[in-house]
Amino acid sequence: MLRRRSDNLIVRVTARFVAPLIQIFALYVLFHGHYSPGGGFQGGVMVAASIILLRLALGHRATQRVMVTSVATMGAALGALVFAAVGAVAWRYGGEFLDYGVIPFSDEVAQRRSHGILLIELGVALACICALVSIYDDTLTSAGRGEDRDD
Amino acid sequence: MRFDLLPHAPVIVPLAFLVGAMLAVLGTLFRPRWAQPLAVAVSAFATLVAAGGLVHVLAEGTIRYQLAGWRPPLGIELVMDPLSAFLTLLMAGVGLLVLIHSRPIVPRELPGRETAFYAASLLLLGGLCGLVLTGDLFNLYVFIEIVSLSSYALLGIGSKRAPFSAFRYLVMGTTAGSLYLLGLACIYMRTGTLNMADFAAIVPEVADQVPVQIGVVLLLTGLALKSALFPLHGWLPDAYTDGGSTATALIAPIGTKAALYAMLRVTYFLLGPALVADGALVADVIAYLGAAGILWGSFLAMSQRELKRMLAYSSVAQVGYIALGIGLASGYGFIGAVLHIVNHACMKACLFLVSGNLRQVVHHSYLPNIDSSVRRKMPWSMAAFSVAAVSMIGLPPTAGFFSKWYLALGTVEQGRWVLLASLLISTLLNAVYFVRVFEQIYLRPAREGAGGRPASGEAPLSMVVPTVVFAVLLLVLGVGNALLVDHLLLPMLGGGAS
Amino acid sequence: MIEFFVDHYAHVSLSILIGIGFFGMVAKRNLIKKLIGMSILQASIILFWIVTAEKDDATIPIIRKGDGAVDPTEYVNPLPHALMLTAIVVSVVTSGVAIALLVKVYRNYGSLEEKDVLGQM
Amino acid sequence: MIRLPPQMKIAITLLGVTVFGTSLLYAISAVPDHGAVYAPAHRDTSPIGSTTPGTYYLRNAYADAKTPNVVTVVLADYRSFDTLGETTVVFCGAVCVMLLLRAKFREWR
Repeated sequence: MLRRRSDNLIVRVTARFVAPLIQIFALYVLFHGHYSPGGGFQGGVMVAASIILLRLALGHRATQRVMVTSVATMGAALGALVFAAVGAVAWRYGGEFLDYGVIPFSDEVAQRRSHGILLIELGVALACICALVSIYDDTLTSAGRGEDRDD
Repeated sequence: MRFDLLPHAPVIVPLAFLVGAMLAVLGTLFRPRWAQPLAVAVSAFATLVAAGGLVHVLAEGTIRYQLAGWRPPLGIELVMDPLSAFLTLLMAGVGLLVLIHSRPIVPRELPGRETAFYAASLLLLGGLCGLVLTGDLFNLYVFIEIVSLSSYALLGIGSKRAPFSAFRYLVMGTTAGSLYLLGLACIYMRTGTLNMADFAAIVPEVADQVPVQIGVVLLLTGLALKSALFPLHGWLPDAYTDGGSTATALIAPIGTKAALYAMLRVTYFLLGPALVADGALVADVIAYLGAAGILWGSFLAMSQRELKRMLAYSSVAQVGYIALGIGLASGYGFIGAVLHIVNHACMKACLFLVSGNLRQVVHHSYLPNIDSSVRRKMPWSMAAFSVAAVSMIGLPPTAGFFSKWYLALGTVEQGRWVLLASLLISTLLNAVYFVRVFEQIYLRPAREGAGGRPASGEAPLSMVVPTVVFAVLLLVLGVGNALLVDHLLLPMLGGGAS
Repeated sequence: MIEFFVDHYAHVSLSILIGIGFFGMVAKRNLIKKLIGMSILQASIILFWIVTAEKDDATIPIIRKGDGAVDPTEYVNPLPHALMLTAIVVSVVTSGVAIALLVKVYRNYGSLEEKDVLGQM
Repeated sequence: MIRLPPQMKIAITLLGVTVFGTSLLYAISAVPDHGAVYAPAHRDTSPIGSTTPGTYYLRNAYADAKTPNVVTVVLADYRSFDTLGETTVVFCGAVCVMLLLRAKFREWR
């Protein structure tokens, strides 16, 4: 499947042109999630979509330098770990798990919560980007291979 | 700074498994050899914390852990009462023993995939612990999905047929999840809450409204489908037979039981037995489906020639026992159901581990080819098998007897002779299919050429020890079940149900 | 009767959508089509939740003026939206795992028709 | 297993789906206050007097977390444990697909 990559110049140039735009907009969606519809998942999915678009247009090998597959898998773990770590930091300051109100980002409790939300949204976005790219890579690159029978 | 671990036990146990899975991927992606020790270490830690949590709960009462510091109807709470603490310990402990047992199997069955396998196993265990502990109906759904996703993947590797069986399981499991969510939407529409305790308090006010009733039915249907209750059990035997040894040993004993535990919570603690008895139709349906599942599963198990497939069908029957206990909606039914969840986890884990030992040593688990040479080769495994089988039949010194005893008491108390008859008949059927195996292991002479080097073929120590531990646990649970009932189950009945 | 359909047009169309999803999952013989039926079912249930959040003449739950009292009747209920974000992610990931399983099925049997796969068993 | 002819199976499925959809609609038709601001899920308190979360969030989210987008606050603060579970689900999906399909881990080094 997809072994013969069509080498269409228009597709390649368009993908390379559009992908950064998608990523910029994704950053807006991610960081503006406090004030408008958006947040970690939505932004993360958009970044993942831009990377997958590049993979589709330019081929799997050529776009490994955008994100290596094994790094993507580990990034998914790291993103989820960031979330859990922010939650665990609250223990350090005597709060319940995930209670950002006790973490001294600032003096005001509500402001602390706002910063805590931003931090975990970043973790969520990282996990989302990396996990989706990892799923895509595994599905695509194994589909054409004949080896690796299980029995 | 001093950090007191035990008051945080409800969140630490599931979190340890989930973080363990993340660390496994981060740390051992290129060193698959380290995945198993890491997984065992994480489960050992979680088991210890769960045990500590149980002691803490018994000494100082239920822990209601308010996540993010928000009081319950607003935030999510985790509830560690004696029952859920004990079941968490059960999940973590069974997981620990099965993961120890998997050491020689996984590199042989899945070379090069150890990291992913152990990460998925840890996610499964974390999901199970969270599912048992959570006090929030939507959080329950999230954990159900974590458990289901990792089960699909774990069962999807194995024999050639495994991916197809796992896909059917996935379709069924997703339907179940969707039904659960739909039922929850109907309930949320009329109550506005997702917290279990809050909902239980609101229920008497809204119980006569049609959307709530239909929502509860949808909720229970989803959980029944997840737990393979009788007419909805079609996906189970194939999925369990085709999966790998360790994956099955991990999922069969505790995977479906978690959904049954959720069902138990919904019926006994959310609706309350009185309410179930008022709308007795729901309870009756669950009880009679359970009885039908007992008979159907036992009959089909009798006609199987492959050990794993026989155990898979007998799982359908065991789910039936627990559902029968839930459907009785009485004190005895509750005790019987919970005891059977515990006992069945130990018995099934023991039996599946023995089947894994057989595959490791004699490379098959095909019943007609088993004879006394196997017993001479693997005395410890076969002894454990015998104990577990006796417990499955339900003979007195072992744990299996007592759960059936309480279930039978419950049926007699309510004068439901049909249910009692199904219990007794299935005991006979169980006896038939296990005694057949006994006859082969102990009496059938070894075939020519098979008895070359007898006493040298027992499975490696890391496999035998967990198997034997489960067998011993069965005896301990059998002897000590009065303690369990007095200290864990009766307080639960007094507090939440009646 | 007509009034009921007009009042509950969202629920009526969602019930039909749920029915289509179930039908696709049970009756279709192609595994990919089963998967599509599954996705339709999940999407319709997510929409069903979103409909429970609805209030007449209310807008999205983003507070417009910062301080001072908020009038809850101006904004729709935020809880179902937050829950359904979780459900959406779950359904996406489920589809991903399902496709991975189907890739394996195709590799082992060379077909995605249930009939062919069952025939080879 | 009983093998039914395809038409029969489709007919049975259609019947089942119709019954299911009708019962769902029946449940919905018993909701008189759909979309009304006084529906139970949108009130301030439940029949027994406990706080109804949805309305509490609207009233207090900005004061609690200085964030106008209430859905973000619910997702990442009030019910953050759900979101942790959800992130774990995403991670779990990556692990599951890796377990199913990735043959050689060293290949992508």
